[in-house]
Amino acid sequence: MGTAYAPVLDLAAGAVLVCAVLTLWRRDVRAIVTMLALQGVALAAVAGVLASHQRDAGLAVTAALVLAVKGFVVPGLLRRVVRADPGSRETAPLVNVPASLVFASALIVLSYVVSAKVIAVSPSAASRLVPIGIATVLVGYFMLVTRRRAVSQIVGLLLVDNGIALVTFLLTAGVPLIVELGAALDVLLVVVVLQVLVVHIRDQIGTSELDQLRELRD
Amino acid sequence: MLCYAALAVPFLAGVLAAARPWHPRTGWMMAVAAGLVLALGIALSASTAGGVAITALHGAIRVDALSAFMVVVIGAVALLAALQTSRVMSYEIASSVTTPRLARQYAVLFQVFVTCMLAAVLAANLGVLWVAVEATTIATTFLVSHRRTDRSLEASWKYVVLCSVGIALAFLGTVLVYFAAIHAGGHGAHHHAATLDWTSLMAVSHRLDPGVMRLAMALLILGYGTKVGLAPMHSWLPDAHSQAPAPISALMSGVLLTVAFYALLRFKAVADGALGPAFPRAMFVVVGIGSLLVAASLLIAQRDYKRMLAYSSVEHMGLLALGAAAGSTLAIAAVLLHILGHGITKSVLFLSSGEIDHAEGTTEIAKVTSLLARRPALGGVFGVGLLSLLGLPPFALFASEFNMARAEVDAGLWWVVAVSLGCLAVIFGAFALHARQLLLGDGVADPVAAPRSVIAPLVVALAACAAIGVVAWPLQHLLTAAAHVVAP
Amino acid sequence: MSLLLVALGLCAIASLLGALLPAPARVTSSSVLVLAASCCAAASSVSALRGAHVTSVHSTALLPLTGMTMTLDPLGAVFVAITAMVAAAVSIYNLGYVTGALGSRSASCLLPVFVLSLLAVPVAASVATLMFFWELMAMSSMLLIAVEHRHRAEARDATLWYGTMTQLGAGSILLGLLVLTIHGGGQSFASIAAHAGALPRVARSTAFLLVLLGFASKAGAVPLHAWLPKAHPEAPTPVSALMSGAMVATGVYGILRVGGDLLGGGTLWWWVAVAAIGVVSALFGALHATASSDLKGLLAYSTIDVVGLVLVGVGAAGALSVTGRRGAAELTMVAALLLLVAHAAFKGALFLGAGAVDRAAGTRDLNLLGGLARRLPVTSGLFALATLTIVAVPTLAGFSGEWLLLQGLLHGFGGTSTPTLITLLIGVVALALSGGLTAVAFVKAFGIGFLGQARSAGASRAVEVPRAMQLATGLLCVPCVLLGVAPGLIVPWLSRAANEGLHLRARRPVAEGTSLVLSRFQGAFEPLLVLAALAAALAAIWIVTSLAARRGRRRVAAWGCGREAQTPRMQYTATSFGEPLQRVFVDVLRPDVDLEVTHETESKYYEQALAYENRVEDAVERSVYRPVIAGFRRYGDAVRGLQNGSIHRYLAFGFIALLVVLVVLA
Amino acid sequence: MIAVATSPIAYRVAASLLQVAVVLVLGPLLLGLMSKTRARAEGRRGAPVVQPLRDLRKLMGKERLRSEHTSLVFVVAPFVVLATTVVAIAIAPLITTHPALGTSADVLVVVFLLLTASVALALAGLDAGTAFGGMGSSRSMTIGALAEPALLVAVIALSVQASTSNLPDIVAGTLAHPAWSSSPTRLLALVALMIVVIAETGRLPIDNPDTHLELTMIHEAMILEYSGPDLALVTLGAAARLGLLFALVANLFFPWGIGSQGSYLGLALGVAALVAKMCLIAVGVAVMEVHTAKVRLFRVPELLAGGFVLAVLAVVTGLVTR
Repeated sequence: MGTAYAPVLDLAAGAVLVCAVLTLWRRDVRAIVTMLALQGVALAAVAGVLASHQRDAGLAVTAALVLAVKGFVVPGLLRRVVRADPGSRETAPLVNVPASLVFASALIVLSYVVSAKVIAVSPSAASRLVPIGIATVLVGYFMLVTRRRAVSQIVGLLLVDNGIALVTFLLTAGVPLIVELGAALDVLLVVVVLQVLVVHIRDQIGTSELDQLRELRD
Repeated sequence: MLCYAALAVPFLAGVLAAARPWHPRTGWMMAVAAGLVLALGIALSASTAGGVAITALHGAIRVDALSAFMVVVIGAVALLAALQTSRVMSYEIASSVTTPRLARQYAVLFQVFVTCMLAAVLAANLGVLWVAVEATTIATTFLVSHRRTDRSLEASWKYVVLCSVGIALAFLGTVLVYFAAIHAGGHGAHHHAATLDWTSLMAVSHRLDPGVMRLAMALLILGYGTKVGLAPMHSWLPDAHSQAPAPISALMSGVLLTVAFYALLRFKAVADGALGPAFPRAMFVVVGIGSLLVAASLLIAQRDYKRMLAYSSVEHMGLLALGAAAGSTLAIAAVLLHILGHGITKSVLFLSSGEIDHAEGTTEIAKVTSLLARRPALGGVFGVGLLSLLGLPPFALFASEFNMARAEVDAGLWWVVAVSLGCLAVIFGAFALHARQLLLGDGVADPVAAPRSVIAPLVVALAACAAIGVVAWPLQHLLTAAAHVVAP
Repeated sequence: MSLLLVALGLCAIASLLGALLPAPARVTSSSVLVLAASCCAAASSVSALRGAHVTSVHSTALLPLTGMTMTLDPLGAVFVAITAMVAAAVSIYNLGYVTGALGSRSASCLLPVFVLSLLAVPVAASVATLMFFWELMAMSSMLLIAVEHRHRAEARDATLWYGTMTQLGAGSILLGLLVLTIHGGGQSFASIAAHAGALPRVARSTAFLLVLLGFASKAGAVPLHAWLPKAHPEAPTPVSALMSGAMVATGVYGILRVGGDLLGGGTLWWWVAVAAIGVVSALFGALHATASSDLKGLLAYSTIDVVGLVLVGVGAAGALSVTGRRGAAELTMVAALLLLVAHAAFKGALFLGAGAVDRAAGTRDLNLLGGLARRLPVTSGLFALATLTIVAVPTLAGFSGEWLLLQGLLHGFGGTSTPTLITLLIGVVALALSGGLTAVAFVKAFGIGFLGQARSAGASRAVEVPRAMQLATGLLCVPCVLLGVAPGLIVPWLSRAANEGLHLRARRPVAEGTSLVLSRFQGAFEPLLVLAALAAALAAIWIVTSLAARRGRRRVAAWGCGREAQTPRMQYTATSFGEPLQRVFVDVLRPDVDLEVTHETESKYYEQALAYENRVEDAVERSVYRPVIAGFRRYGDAVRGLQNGSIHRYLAFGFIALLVVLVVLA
Repeated sequence: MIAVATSPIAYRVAASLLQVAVVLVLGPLLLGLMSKTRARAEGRRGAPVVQPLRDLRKLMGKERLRSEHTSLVFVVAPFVVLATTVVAIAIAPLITTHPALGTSADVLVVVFLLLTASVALALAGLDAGTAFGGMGSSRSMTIGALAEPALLVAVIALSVQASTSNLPDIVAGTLAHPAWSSSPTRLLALVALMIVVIAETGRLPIDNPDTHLELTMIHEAMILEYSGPDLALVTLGAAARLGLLFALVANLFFPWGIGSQGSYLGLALGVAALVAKMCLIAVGVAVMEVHTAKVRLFRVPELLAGGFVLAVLAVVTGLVTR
């Protein structure tokens, strides 16, 4: 698939970013989680394409791992949270949706500018796509800053993580396996921890609106 | 052998704690484990002070003077924290703040936490270092929310989210370093596990691509800086420190922050090789001054004595950053001395403030007064701790702060020294103001004696802090040896 | 030098004993050890002053990353001697004084530490060593001020003020000294002195200004004095004596060491600035002393006054030596040092006496004292002697100092540059004015406090204090007399210190035998002769009168314009005594006076009661410090909003930081 | 500068003793002379000139009454007042430029000896524990606090001109350079010094020596409790102080006729000259007093401040014209 390599890679990487932007667009938390799952699959696809192109077994394993964790396990966990919290919509984000989308595009531009230096080191079909990863990170961070729901914050966190993973694949075809495993495990655990916390908070304080958490202040 | 032990001891202690339901004995067992870690750390320092590095586990573990020193710090603070654990758990169970089940969970997580920090400082691979630091976040989440109160849950949520996103940036930075290293290594895009190892990174550091390294260093400082508690990523710190049980606050403020700073020191050495000192120095100066300003500003009208201590941690991390900015061997040695002194002092303060909280039932400064008259021992320890924290002789922080200032002036950063001295003066005033409210004044009731088992370790710790502040032997040798690892 | 190290060791042991031993033993043992230490220190300083070659010790085992360096030279020796003198007296005093708070474990542990640091500061020979002991001194004195915190809110405030201001000062000193090390090979004074010449003028001036700020505030110079009138009165008496006698002197020492020694004289305007500060302090202190009605507060302000005069001398000496008039410079420098030593003696004695009064009568408020002269004969006698000394009665120590200072200023006038002339001129003026005001203040202190009738029950029931306290006060009165009657014995040592301190190399003797004889200028003062003449005159007058008087003496009621009883309330109080001067200087003192009259119910022309209050607040504190503090408090409240608990805001901080970094790097 | 020729010690001691005697006798007589002059100027006959001496003799015969609150200070003060004044007289070159203490003490010592006297008296005033004593002490110290500086600066001005503070040298210098006497420094210093002298000796317009109206008394209120020999000593001290200050003014500014060779004939000449000069000054002051009323206590500082400024100006001109 030598000829198809580049376009497929572009397609998959593009999909990652599109999912990220869509999460900003949609308000229904369920839909957001779905977007996250799709993004996980796309990410796995990128890894797979690179693996097949570079004949890299380790990367293939990573791809499978990513598909498992980010495509199914994590979204599954999140769905459980959502199910436990009926009618949870991102009612009023701190920055409304159109503004968010405009801002997101600005972030994407910024990420292109930033990653120029990185691409310059080794221009290749893969590294050209680094801006997409950076953009995903920034969009995720933006989501963290602007979304009120606990779940959508978790999603934002995961967007950041996926973005970084994408950069990793594109630049260095994955970090050493031990680190990769550790990172994946950490992500998983963080999600678990956060999920448990959400449950606790809901039992204790009776809300998943993060604005209610304003007890601790100077 | 020693380094295996250093990792195994706390881990096994954790397994033991998990195996059996909570009992005060568990606390003492944890203390013994921490004591062993301290002893191992001292042994490691002694054997690495010559400049040699011990490697183990096929090079996955690498102990040089710097790591060994950090092991000492972790051991010392963990010992102090563990010594209070059984008492804290006992009265929390007694007052049904917590349950034996949660106490057991606490003990296990405590050990996991310590193990992760040890892993972070012993790891040869900077990627693994990242994994370990991120793991500490996970381990401490439920320690912060141990009390299951609204406030503690809120604190732990903020803690996890802020730190995870921050540390994620650090991972991105690490990846970029890795990328630069691969392309500096000469062997194309073929990566192998050892590329992120400290030794191999240092070997190629001068060939790393400046553009990438600049971006990477910025991300690393932002990322690990979040964990260190440097402004403007410090916001989680006062919440988490004020809500966690006292021993955990001690561990977090005393070592967790500085373990993350240890990571920054390592990466700074790499970046210095690639970029020269100018860029990292600029970054460190910015965050350092920022932290000092934030701490000074928010301490003036502080109303909660635990948050007061937390902000002082922000201040001291800022001082560390400025010391790192100077970057000379003297500076780094002073930074390490500061790490040790701050670890001991701050844990003493958090532990005694926990006692005060337990005794007075509030953490509001306005509601606590004339402790020296009413609880002489406790108030005395807290007061002396404050003196040490404010960098007054004969305590270690005086020596470290003085030498950091010296090094900064040598590095041409005298205006930085001017600004930081100004902030320190304001902070002194703020602390004096709050200390007057907390400590001074006339006691209404007759003095209440705190249990000797609580006070004695804290007094010993403060004495040790004073001793290392006055006597150079043998610490100075270790400090310079450790400083040489990351400073030319 | 070795003796001095022994002294430091003894102090350390004393503080350990003070911390460990039980209640009665700890005070005795630590006091005795401190006494021994101060004897050792005195011996070593005397040997250094008599020309033993300068010795220096360096230890790498102490102070991590820097090591500790100490050098005992004549300049330092003067200040070691001052501390030793006061500390000896204080430790004797303690044996009698210690009651309640000062006997506490912490206090008896800290007092030796305070003495130790006071002894060590003048011999510290590296930045690290100096700062270490300087901060140790600051900390120990701060905690000692707080000793009475349980019962006195003023003590708590004083601790806060003193701690913060002294910390600011220390910071500025540290910065200044570090600026000096920029080109210097290292942080030892030797290398700084060696490389100081290479520094650019700006750096040297900046360094000196920074250091001056710090040391001047420790010396209590206006406008950096705000802590002093709060701290000195609130501290327990032995601590007040040490602070006022010895600690304030370390500020002067610092200015001399850095400006005169390390920077080798520097430039003219430095010293003009020093003299200017001195003039302001002298007048401000003297004026407030006349207005104060708290005995210890009066002494504190008079400390500001005397230190101001010393700074005038130092500044004039510096200016003269810069403009090459070494002879006059030496004269003024010696005068300043002599005044400082004398001040340590008489101010120490006065504080110890005030403490005795406080203990005997239970109050320090002059308006409640009186009639102590006959109830506490010894204390009153000693206090009177110290009072006459500070008023500069000839043949007492204070006069020797002021006489030399005036001679120095007078003989400095010969053909120097205009700034110097102006400096000398305002010096003379300040000396003259503060002299007159000091006389008023201390006539008030002794006349109202000790003479007349007792104004309160406490004063009327006062009984003489323990022997140890009288002995200590008397010990400090010895130098007051000795330096006045035979200044010639001490002055050669001081002039050696002056020559070393300012690198004058003038070496023109100022003394012959016991008297002051200016070898280079026309002028001499032979106290012994004058004293003899006074004695002869007194004797003659006494003989004549007792021969001429033809009838005996009788005690009668004081004449009250035909009114029978003279109640104590009819006497002039301290406030009323100072009131005329207060009117004269109303624009400076700005007293807030309120008089409230309650009229008879029948007619408003008949008063039932009069309530008169007259408070004099420190003008500088009111117009400078309070607004600044208020500003900080407002700022602190304002920025609290930064951490409003919203996680989104916290995340935004990080996000903005990230974006900024990316934009900057892009 | 002119170094004073050393002369036999016997001569110098004799000279000093003679000075003391002259001033002690002349002081009271001057008081008498002044009140006589005033009386005549006001068209009264007035008391004889020797009246003050008679009063002293009478007082010596009276009983010593002391209020029950007084302490040692009250007893010692009169002796201190007179003794310090006497020593000051012995230091100053009044009839010769070679007084016994002339080379071993200078004008500063004289100034501070006078200060000592006033301090002693003020303390004595407070010792009785009465309202009037306190009032007198407070007022006299307030005035002294402003007069002493002016005095000090004025004599410094003279010292600057002679570049020594040694009195005989200043006087000898004036003899050697008659131009000094007419220099602006001297004139300014003279006026300043006269104001101070008026204040220090408690004459009009600052204090009225003849009043015993409580509210206006200053010096008299201070010594209200004294009686008999003590009062005599205090009064004599005040008179001697007046004599000394007049004599100093006379010799510092018009030193003509003072014995400078060290011959006993010179002494006699000096005495004569001194008496003449002092009487002139006394009459002058008295005449001036006739034409002035006492100023309010709180206007006095303005007067003294004026004197102080003049003294400072004297120093400045001295520096400029030197």
